[in-house]
Amino acid sequence: MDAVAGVGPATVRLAFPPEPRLLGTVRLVVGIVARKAGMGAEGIEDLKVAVSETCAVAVGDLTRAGLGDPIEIDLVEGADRFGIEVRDRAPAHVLDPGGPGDGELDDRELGLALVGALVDDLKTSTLEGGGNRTSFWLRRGPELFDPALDDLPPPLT
Amino acid sequence: MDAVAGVGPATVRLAFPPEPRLLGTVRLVVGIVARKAGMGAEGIEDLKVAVSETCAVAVGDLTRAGLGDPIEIDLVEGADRFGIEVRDRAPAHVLDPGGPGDGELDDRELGLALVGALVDDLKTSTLEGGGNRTSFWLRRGPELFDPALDDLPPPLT
Amino acid sequence: MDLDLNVSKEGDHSVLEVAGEIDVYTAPKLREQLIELVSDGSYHIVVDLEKVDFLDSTGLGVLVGGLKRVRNHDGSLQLVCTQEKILKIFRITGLTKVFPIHSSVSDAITAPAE
Amino acid sequence: MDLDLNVSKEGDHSVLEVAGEIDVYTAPKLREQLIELVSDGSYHIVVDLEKVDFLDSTGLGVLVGGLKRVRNHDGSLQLVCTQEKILKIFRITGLTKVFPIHSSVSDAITAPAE
Ligand SMILES: Nc1ncnc2c1ncn2[C@@H]1O[C@H](COP(=O)(O)OP(=O)(O)O)[C@@H](O)[C@H]1O
Ligand SMILES: Nc1ncnc2c1ncn2[C@@H]1O[C@H](COP(=O)(O)OP(=O)(O)O)[C@@H](O)[C@H]1O
Repeated sequence: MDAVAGVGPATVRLAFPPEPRLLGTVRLVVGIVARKAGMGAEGIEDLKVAVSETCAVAVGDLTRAGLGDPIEIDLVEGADRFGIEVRDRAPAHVLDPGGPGDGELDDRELGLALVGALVDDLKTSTLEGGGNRTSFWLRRGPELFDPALDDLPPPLT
Repeated sequence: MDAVAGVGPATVRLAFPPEPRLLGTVRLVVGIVARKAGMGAEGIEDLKVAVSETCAVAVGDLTRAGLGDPIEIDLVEGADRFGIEVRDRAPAHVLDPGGPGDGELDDRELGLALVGALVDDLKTSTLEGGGNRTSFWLRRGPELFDPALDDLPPPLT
Repeated sequence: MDLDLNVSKEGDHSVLEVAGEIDVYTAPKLREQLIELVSDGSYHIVVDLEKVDFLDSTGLGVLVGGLKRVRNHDGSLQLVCTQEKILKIFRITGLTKVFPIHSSVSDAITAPAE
Repeated sequence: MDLDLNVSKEGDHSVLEVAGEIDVYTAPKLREQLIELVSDGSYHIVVDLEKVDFLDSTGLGVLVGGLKRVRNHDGSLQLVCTQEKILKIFRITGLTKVFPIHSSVSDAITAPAE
């Protein structure tokens, strides 16, 4: 977080221990910061789902690895978009070798599909020293039009 | 933040650049976390005022010092109380040498009086390497009785 | 916990009204309830999502799990949902093709069996 | 900004209705408004705080500053407030002894001048 008062985007950072019960708190906080940044209702919902799915994966990975390291979230108010970055210290994501079990869908795959569909420019990478970084953003302000998904401009990177 | 999942108090940490417009966001976040932790309405209001006053001082100090370093807030859910610690990287607090000016009361003194009256066990100290730490807590849950301050158990430290 | 469940009987349908947030934390409670209904012989279930504020992929997985269980008994699992933000989650994941989604409990109950 | 100000005239009183949050960020707007009222010759001011959700020490300082300004003109600054959480702030800081606080704008206007 290198933002200097009045220069560059304001970044609010949140960190919380990997406890599922805190995901609701995280969603509320993301909702507040996004609303204050001028995001519309639909964008706020999309960001809440995306951040909640991302953090749920991190909570699961950390818990399975027996780690209690906090999950960090950066909320970045850009000039015309809102960015989120989630970092955790879990070992690189691996699919549960036992499979989803219980005959149910693999929630992680569903979750990834959701996040990818809801936000722009989804990126994931591993952190030096172990861990994962997931980032994405959404345009802010009123949606002027609602293009079909394949009409969207390509991601910036 | 050394809390391990399921062991010890959950600590949610928030960091934000020293911009006055973010104080409202900070209050909302503190309100959410305190409510989820089971604090009552009056306690939540008291915590919001206390954290807002404390952060306003930090924002002013950092701004006067020309610093943009983020202010950090730890929100600690204890078994029967809710604790807040605010840290900033501003030079040690000094009263504005020019005085309050404009014939108005010294807001900082008023602010300190407020915080001290609203919360329990207010402590301030300077950080190694420069900066300030302010911490306080409030009991949570329904107020069963309202003891005079000197009936309270001594602080842990 | 921010999830309230309420079960009622409407003829041979069991109506499960869900209120609150369905996520990794609360979904197990929903899963238990669905398993209990099926063990008790309720094979025609209507899940009313009108009071659900949030639904994540874990919740979707639990609903799909419930669907599989009732199908083992030639039963049905139908949803009631008119909230755009929740419908969006089903649409994006392609689950609108898997679940019959109705705009009211009575619509769901009177819908012709597939 | 989360502070709305609305001025109306009631006889020789100016009623300033404040809505929103008064803090370090928004208090300057309130200070400007009070200064403007006094420069325009409004020396009897009623500040209606019923729609204020939050008040910090900067806001208190601005109100005290307003009081000093009107007193320079033998005027008055009265408050309207029934919200416990806001009254608490005045009480703790001892300012209930400094400001006449009323439970309605009409009470404030008809109150005998001190
Ligand atoms: N995918 C992303 N995830 C998180 N933050 C992002 C992402 N893309 C951009 N940002 C951040 O958003 C901020 C604003 O980006 P910027 O290009 O200034 O947005 P705008 O197009 O609104 O001007 C930048 O500081 C950048 O770091
Ligand atoms: N003044 C304070 N400010 C911030 N945190 C505090 C303060 N006092 C205690 N805490 C923190 O609150 C947490 C809970 O304290 P604890 O003694 O467990 O509370 P309880 O009395 O509810 O069990 C501890 O981790 C401690 O660090």
